[in-house]
Amino acid sequence: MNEKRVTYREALREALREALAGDDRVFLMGEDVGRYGGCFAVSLGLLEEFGPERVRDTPMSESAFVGAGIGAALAGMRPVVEIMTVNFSLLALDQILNNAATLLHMSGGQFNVPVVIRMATGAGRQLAAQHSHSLEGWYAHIPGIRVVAPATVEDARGMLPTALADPDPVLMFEHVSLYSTEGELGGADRQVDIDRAAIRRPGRDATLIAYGGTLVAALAAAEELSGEGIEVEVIDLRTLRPVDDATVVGSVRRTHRAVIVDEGWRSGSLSAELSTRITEQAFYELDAGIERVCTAEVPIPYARHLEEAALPQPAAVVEAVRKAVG
Amino acid sequence: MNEKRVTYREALREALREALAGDDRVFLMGEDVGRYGGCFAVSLGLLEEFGPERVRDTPMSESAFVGAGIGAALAGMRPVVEIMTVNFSLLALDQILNNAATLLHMSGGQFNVPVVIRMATGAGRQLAAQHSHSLEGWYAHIPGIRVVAPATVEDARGMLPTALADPDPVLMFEHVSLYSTEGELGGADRQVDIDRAAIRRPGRDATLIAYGGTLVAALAAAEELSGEGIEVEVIDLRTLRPVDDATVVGSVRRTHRAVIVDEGWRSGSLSAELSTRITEQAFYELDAGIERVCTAEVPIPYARHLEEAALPQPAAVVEAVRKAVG
Amino acid sequence: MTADHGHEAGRRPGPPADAGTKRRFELLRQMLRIRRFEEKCVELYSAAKIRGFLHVYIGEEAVAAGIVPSLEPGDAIVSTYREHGHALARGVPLEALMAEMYGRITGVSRGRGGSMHLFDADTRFYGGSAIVAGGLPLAAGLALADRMRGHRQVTACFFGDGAVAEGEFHECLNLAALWRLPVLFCCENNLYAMGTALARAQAQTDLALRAASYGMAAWPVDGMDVLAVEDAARQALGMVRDGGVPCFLELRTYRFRAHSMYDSDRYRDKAEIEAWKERDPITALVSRGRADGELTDEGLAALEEEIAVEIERAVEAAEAAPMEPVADLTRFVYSERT
Amino acid sequence: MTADHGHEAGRRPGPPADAGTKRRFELLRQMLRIRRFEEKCVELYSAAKIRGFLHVYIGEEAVAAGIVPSLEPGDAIVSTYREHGHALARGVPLEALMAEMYGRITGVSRGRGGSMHLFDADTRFYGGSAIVAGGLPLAAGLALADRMRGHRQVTACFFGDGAVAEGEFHECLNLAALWRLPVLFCCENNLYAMGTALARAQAQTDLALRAASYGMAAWPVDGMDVLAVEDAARQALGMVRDGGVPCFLELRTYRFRAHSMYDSDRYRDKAEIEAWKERDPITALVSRGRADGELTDEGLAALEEEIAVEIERAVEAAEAAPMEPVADLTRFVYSERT
Ligand SMILES: Cc1ncc(C[n+]2csc(CCOP(=O)(O)OP(=O)(O)O)c2C)c(N)n1
Ligand SMILES: Cc1ncc(C[n+]2csc(CCOP(=O)(O)OP(=O)(O)O)c2C)c(N)n1
Ligand SMILES: [Mg+2]
Ligand SMILES: [Mg+2]
Repeated sequence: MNEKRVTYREALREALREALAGDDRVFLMGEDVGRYGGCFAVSLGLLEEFGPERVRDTPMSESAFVGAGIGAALAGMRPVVEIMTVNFSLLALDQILNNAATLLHMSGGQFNVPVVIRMATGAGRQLAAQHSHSLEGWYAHIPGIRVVAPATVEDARGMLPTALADPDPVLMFEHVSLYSTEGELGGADRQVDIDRAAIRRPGRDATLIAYGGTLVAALAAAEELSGEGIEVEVIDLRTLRPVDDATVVGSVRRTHRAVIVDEGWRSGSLSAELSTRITEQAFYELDAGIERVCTAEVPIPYARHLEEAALPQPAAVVEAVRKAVG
Repeated sequence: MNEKRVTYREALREALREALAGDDRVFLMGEDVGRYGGCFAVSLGLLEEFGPERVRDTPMSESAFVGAGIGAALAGMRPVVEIMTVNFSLLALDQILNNAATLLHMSGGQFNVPVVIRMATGAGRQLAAQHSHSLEGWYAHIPGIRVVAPATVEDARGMLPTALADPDPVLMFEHVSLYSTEGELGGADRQVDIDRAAIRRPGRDATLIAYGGTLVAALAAAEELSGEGIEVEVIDLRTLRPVDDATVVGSVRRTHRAVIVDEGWRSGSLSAELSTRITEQAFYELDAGIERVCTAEVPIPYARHLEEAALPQPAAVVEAVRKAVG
Repeated sequence: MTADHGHEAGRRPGPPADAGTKRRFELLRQMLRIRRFEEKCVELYSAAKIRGFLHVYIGEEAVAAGIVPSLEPGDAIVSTYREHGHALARGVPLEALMAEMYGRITGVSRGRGGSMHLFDADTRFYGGSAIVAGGLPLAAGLALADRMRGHRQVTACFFGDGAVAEGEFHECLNLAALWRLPVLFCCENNLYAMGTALARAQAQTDLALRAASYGMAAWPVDGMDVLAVEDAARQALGMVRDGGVPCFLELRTYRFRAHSMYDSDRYRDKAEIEAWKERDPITALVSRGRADGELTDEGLAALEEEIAVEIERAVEAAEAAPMEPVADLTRFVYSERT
Repeated sequence: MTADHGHEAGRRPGPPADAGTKRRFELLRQMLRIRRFEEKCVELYSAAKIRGFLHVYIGEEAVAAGIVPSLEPGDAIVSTYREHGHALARGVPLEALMAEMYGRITGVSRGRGGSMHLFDADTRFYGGSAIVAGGLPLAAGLALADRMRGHRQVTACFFGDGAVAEGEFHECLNLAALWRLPVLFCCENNLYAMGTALARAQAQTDLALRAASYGMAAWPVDGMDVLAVEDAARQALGMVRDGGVPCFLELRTYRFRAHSMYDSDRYRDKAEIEAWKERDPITALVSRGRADGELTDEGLAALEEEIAVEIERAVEAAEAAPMEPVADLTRFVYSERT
């Protein structure tokens, strides 16, 4: 097996390239995906390789091109639609919720929508209130779509083919802070199993649940706690809808303690659903209250110290775990 | 004190009329609020009374007219913007989240947005997948806005003036099934306190938390349970953001059991946040797991039996309470 | 043609002698079938057999009858919540439509959609959308896909005058013109969006002109004259299919009834309504057929009878049809993997 | 005018003799101040003193300088993320702008907004919006409010060519035309939306024509000629203020630098950029001033010096300014009730 070191960005690009090369129903569409190479340079070079029909720059019309992706999927294509960032996705939300998520059920099973909608998410780059949303957990409320969040280079490489093989709409959230991170890529089977959460680090003292951008903070916290003799099991949810309860609750049954790290605003974030499910399924096995480390309930400010204070930092995760095990 | 029996619709109309008459900064704007009288006849007659400048029909341009309401509020007006139903509000969500909810904080406290955005919400009329959303709990995720849901005729009458007195954006969700319900209206002080949840029925055996459209089911269930000797305390949240934890948790501390009725899709609904908060604040005082009665995670179907099966019914609430106290 | 023919079950009245006559009779059949179907729906609504929202097309039948049969079998259709006419003209079985109204499992959408959400994969009928203008992006995407796959199919997209104010209208017209997508935009301008008259919603009330500003062929058509609609549709479809460009028809029409069953229609002048009723497309075609000697009383009666029978059978079938089991509620939220 | 005047703190170089000369000198000052401010910002960005997104206006200064000072004090402005020029021309204190870039509490938005979110209640400067086209509805609402309250104020709304493809553009232009809202729409057409050239985003690339299709006065203006911009602005503002109707200016301009500090500008031809740089609005006005004998080397040097001093002081002040305390993070999510 060939191992190679690549960035998350390169892994995504590789996945796109393979998909475009392997299936002529696949095409990529979005603002600046072609000539510009993607606002995070994910699709750099793909226009040259596959041409403007299949790497398709769109006008700034989020509703129209997301809806067009849904329509093209209805007609048998396998579109990958890129919304630059989640911040602009609200303009296309009606199409996502009322069309993509709804058509199959509403048509009595006649029309499935095999579209993949990718977007960057998250804060941490001092982009302020309108450019720092982390809404993937919010999207996970919508039945009819699948929501995935690759947190590792391997998942960045492997989730796209799995998503494209899915007959239903998949929303893929890529945390902005991950694009330049590096990791090993196995050469063998590319498709990853998006039905299961992954245990990224085994441990016995507490279960730490993270996903997407927060996995980094969770792993950093786990490392630090390990130095204190606290062994934390770190779970990467990978799929936010549907949540893999079995893995999450299974781990909590072993550790009896749970801490959730979520970049969403605390109230109504995915962390609430996770906490509730754990309580519902393992109420009598919990030895402590479940802790949540979330984003402060404020529009994210520009100033670095305020942005840092607003976001879930490793130190806060360490603190929360200590409290849970303490 | 003059008591009179009015419908929820009339109570809303009365509140609008009073607001329009009492403050020339107030105006009502939305699709068909004028000539048509409002799609639920809430504003019937107001055009004739206040003229087309202040009861302003808009084109079908949800983003533009909601945003215009926000802009007018910035300039010192007190607009009441009506979005026909929550189903169309997604088209205006960017304006709500990125402008209304954000401007005050992002401008460092310079620009508050005293807009009131009203909309109908909920299912139960066989309007199928695209017209049956119940997203008020979802909206409650957004910092910077206040979310209220009048469940009674008195609140329908009293929440609008309170909302208009609020310097910040208030979203008001009116459940479609309530418009024709009747109730008593006290003649005295009209403004209601939207900071506090209301205990609609006292009880000692379990706390039943509802809001908006689900209060009816909760009260029906409580009545039935009372016949079996189970006395349920029914809480009407009234304000979904910020949630009045004190009242909710205070009640649970007395009853040691909680059941939540929420018309949102279960995963990621407000019920998850409520359940989590109760667990966080009263973990050791719970004598049973918290039960949630929510909407099935499906696009709502047209056929009556399927719609009924999808929605939280009194029978399911009764069942859940029995389970909690059992 | 004798009156008897029409009375025989399974046998259609006609065909009359020459091609033009045949064609006009076929158009009449289309319109009358839509009209009678919807009249029955209104009746059933009053009897509480049909629930939810019901938006009828009565008065506007010439639009669907003139355009839809001009499409080829592989073409796609995207419509609105006022789509019974489009579905019937497309050949979606009337029986399955009626069953859908009843919310039965034999309905086109298993009873899940109701009046606003008719779907039919066999005829590429993609609904039935209840979010105004929400179907336009789908139409753009269907057309894009067909073109990318090298098909000569076109997508017909129906929407009302109200949709023109929505942002999606603009985004999609620009996209279609920019990318030369084979979409036939069919704007059913019935002068009102619920209670809002066109002039109170649009700064520019000439909707064909508005569409033309995106650089596509666009013109107004008398939507009460089914022959005019058919001619325009054929011309426009030729441009779309052969030219590979979008085209826009503004169908000037009028709904004779209220917006929906909930609407008390306070916002329209009775005289205005009456004046438009004078232009009933069915009456007009019948008169013309009579004047030309093409249509006899017997011929018409036979047609009416044939349609009445078809509708009656559909009602009976719907009444007798089963409901979807409650256990199936969660089926098709996601595809079933086999 | 002597060189010394400019060196004296607090004293502006000039004023030159006649009114026209004075006005041109003022326009030069405006543009130069914007240019030098942004050049400093770019430098500070490279030094990691400024972070987040930074979109500079270099090359486009004639637009802000020509339009904004033509507004009256009570008028409102809504802008985009590329808004340093509008804010400076509006008279928002440069020092507070620089402090905002630094994320300090003395910044116009307490350091919470950064480059993309400049706000100033004193001058009715309503931001600073980072969602393309998201400011247009606000502008419509501000104008509506001003008109309802009987004020003669207008709202100037700036946005780029990219915004024209968004649905909100359409909804707002229609609304403004329909309701006769006093909005001056200022479309800064710099031919690109990030890496997307206008012709690849718009079926109709004549944006003034697009706007005119809503029934409002709209025309293109040479956005590299500050005098032409100012003339157009005065004329348009007259129509908006006195006529009570919206008006649309398409300012044809060009950005000399990349879209943002992250952009490697692969999508533009170097020759194209050079050709536009030949039309630098500042160079043009300086040459003209020199040729007319209005502007001396000393005068220009004095102006440069004055601006340099102002910017240097702002940098020093920003460096020295405090941060907002972390404890204040949750302030102003909701209004503080007193
Ligand atoms: C986005 C959206 N806003 C509002 C509504 C409520 N609504 C349903 S139909 C309608 C009027 C539509 O008018 P038009 O497009 O002219 O179609 P018509 O009903 O006249 O056929 C409105 C406002 C909706 N369904 N979708
Ligand atoms: C709704 C939305 N979509 C995408 C973006 C990302 N984005 C930021 S600026 C920009 C280009 C805007 O171009 P234009 O409107 O011409 O303004 P310019 O930058 O040229 O001044 C894009 C695509 C955004 N901010 N908002
Ligand atoms: Mg209409
Ligand atoms: Mg531009």
